[in-house]
Amino acid sequence: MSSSSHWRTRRQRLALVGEQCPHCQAMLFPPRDICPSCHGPAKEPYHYGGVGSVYSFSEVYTAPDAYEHYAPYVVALVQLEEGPLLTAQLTDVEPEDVYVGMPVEMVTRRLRAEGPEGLISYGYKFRPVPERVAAH
Amino acid sequence: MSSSSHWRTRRQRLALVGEQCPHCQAMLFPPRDICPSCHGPAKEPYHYGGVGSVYSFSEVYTAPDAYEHYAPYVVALVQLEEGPLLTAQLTDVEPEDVYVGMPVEMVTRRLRAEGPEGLISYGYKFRPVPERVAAH
Amino acid sequence: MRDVCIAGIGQIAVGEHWDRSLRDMAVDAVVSALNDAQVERPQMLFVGNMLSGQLSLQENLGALVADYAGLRGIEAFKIEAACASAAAALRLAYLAVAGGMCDVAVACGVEKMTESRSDRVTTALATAADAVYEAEQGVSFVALNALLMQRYMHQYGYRREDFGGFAVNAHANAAGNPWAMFQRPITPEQFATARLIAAPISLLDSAGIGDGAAAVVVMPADLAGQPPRKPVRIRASASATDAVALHDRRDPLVLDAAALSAGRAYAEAGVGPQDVDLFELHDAFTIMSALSIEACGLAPRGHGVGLAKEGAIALHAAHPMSTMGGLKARGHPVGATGLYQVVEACLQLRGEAGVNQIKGASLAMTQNIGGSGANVFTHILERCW
Amino acid sequence: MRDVCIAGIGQIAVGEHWDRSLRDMAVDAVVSALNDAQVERPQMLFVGNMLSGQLSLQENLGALVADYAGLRGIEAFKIEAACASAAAALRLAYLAVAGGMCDVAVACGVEKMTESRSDRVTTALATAADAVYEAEQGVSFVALNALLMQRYMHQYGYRREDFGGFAVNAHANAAGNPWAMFQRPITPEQFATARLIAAPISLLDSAGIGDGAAAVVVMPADLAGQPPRKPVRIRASASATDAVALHDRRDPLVLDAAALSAGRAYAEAGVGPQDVDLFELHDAFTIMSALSIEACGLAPRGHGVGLAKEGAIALHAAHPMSTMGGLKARGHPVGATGLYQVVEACLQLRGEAGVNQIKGASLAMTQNIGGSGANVFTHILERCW
Ligand SMILES: [Zn+2]
Ligand SMILES: [Zn+2]
Repeated sequence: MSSSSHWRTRRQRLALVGEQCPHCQAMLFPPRDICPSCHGPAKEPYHYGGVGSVYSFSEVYTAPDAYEHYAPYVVALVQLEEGPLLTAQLTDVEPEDVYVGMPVEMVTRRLRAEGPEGLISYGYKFRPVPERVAAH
Repeated sequence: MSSSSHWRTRRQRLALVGEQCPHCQAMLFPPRDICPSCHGPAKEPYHYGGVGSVYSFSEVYTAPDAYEHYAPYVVALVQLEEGPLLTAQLTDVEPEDVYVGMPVEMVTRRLRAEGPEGLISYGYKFRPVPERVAAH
Repeated sequence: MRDVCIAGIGQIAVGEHWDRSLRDMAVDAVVSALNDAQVERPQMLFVGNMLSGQLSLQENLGALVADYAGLRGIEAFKIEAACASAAAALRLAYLAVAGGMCDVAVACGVEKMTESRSDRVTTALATAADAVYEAEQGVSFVALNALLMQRYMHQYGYRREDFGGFAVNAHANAAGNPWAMFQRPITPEQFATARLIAAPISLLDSAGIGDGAAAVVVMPADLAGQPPRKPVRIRASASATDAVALHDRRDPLVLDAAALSAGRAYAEAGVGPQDVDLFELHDAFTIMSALSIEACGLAPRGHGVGLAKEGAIALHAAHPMSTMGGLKARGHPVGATGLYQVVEACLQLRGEAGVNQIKGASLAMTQNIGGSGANVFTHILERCW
Repeated sequence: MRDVCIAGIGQIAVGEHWDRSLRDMAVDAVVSALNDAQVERPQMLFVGNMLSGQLSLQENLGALVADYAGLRGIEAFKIEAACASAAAALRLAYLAVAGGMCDVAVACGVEKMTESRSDRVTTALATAADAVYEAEQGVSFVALNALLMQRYMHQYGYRREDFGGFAVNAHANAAGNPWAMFQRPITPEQFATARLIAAPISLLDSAGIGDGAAAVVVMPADLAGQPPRKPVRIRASASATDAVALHDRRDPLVLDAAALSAGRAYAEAGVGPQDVDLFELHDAFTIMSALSIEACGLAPRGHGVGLAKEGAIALHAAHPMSTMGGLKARGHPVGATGLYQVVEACLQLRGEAGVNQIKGASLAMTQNIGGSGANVFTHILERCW
């Protein structure tokens, strides 16, 4: 990922800023210019709370370039409590403790270090909601 | 270039083995399965002598990945005395001494060192024919 | 709009072709399809390919393959739609011929995957997904399918072993296909204990990647001739798209694009799912088979896995699938796969499927899926002599 | 075969769009073309692109652009033919509509080049050449063109400065194009002393690379409507291939594929080179301009350079070329370039070219070249109201 791509996506990656469609109220994350529901322009920012639950998950043993260093790791589809699904890694959790429906919250973490450009990528990951972990 | 690609092309790259079409006698380098002149199968190997002349040339200042180390260098279209043109670097010559029509001969040289795979690529380059250089 | 036939087919065995380059393999398939059709020179060539730019540093494949196949001068295009690149090439060859814009078109799919390091291949395959919101999170292409499978198991109450029927069937059929990469059967026990690559997906849920090339010659029915040529009629050609990212789908467990493209194909051919004698489906992963079966109306939601469990997809059962081994066991050279499916369906319709021949097969369906459901191509083919 | 029109056009300024992603740029162009045509939803989308797999790790662009443009579900394809990818996309949109296979197709070209390191871009551009027998020798794409230019100068007795007319004309015209990357004139002196990048090619022989996207809506003439819409008729659409490697050509200084595709286009339109009011040629390098002019019959062999020297290509001269700045000065986002050419020709034919307007322009030709002459697309467009 280039530095300009990092810059372009900084709000969504670091602060989970998506959109709510001003026309049909569809909740959108990641943000996009055109609402897929009503096809109207969707440029109203919406700051998601960062709390959700695991919709699905997988433990990755064979990783792409620049992620091998981190393997194995857990990736998930997370359903935000406001509705949208997103794709993210889970962190601070043992793979065998993950289950569909597990409450999670967003944290900012290093995604990978890029070799040639030396550019470190930060973004959202999700971890178990601490209270639940404590109660577990 | 992968190691199997190196292996596949070793004869043409290291010994300038091309083909003469058995049907229409077209002289082919690089080798190919189907003769572009008569569309017959062209699998008759022909060992080119490695002598030719410069058809055109350019000095490259901005090089692709893995060649930057060698820049600037001179690339050329070389016309083999048997007829075919090929693309190759010139070596053992000052760029300002190169001219269209300059007699050259094939030598085997390192083309580049591949970073991640550590695979060194050898192949043909061309240098001025020594007698001519002496007479120059 | 003219009736269109596949007048000739060509393929090379899927495998590790370290002695044949990308262009050599494509030429082999194109030339054998032209020979089979007894045609010298097509007017158009559509080359389906996904990875050659990234893995072989070679683009401009349309012109390159045309030239090396002895066809310098003809029109040529490279078409990319991730793992559906080859069926996309066929769809465009079909459009050109059906619309009367040309009389002989060749669709070819080619992929060279075995000469690159596996992490590079993993990265390259992930370009089928959303680069910014999926791949950047470290999600491999296998992992995307694992997310689907995990959710499917949770939502409908299946275990990993329940998916074994797809792989066991594919391997059983590949044993009879001399062009297949894995010509040996596997057992349900082997499936159950296979090594996980992205849980719950194991090596035996996944199609093996390989080098390969397949091609067909597309002509109007009135020029395609009669036996000894055995033209196969394209009764329907259809495609549809969906969001690239799983998280952007209406429902990740429903392949809307597969349903749309199959629906368009059924309507165009005037047939239904039950009329099809064999179905070459996109079994890149066992979960894709289940979702594809449901999207095509062969089973209700959540019941796609059932067809494999019950043995209904075997060669001589109600719904034969992956009849020559499928992506799973014939092998999956991604940008070529869609035309392997079509070539295999043609072999069945021409009565040339050898020990795997389905008696009396007259209507076949193929479905090629790009990404995890983003771009889906469905073709319905018919024996027509 | 139906008469076909371009019913709408869209483009974004060529430049360094660090605030817009690949998909954003494509969507901008597609949406503005659809708005211009007053069409809501096309049936098919053809996305021309060369480099996104290598530079942005993003394939599956057909589905991705369709989805982000609000068109989820429609048919979508990514088309690649090196620097001619965008005209190839138009050619296929034309085939689909002319053949009656669909009523509204969009062709879009998009390229994101400015956010990658220059050595990666150089490597990626070299994938337009023969990977094994050209790129592997360390020959960059610029160097291939330098080999042509050196030989041309030798064979016909020209000096570097003789090529300056192409660049000076392009920059003069770009000054009047608000979408151009370099909106400033250059002098012959600046051309003569510009820094060499692969001798004899200098920075001012070469088109500047940039980010960009352009799109057109293609419809049958009878549906494309009348003013206030200003449909532009596609009088001819043609393409042809040649060997990818320069050393494999019949004669490196003759662009056989350009001659073939222009010849086919002239025949289809029933016109000759002298009938064309403006020519958007593929001036990626000044030598390509000269060879393209010769291949299209606008000058005899060895005399293509003469047209520029004599000023015959200026806006109000006999053969206006690069009327909005050309690849050279409007900028060259490689996989998008072919549709910038078409959009600019449409602006001229619609009378919307502003200060660059050619009075009474009614017939325009565009030629988009993939590789150093391997795959060439020629379109002839006509004002039709
Ligand atoms: Zn909305
Ligand atoms: Zn011959």
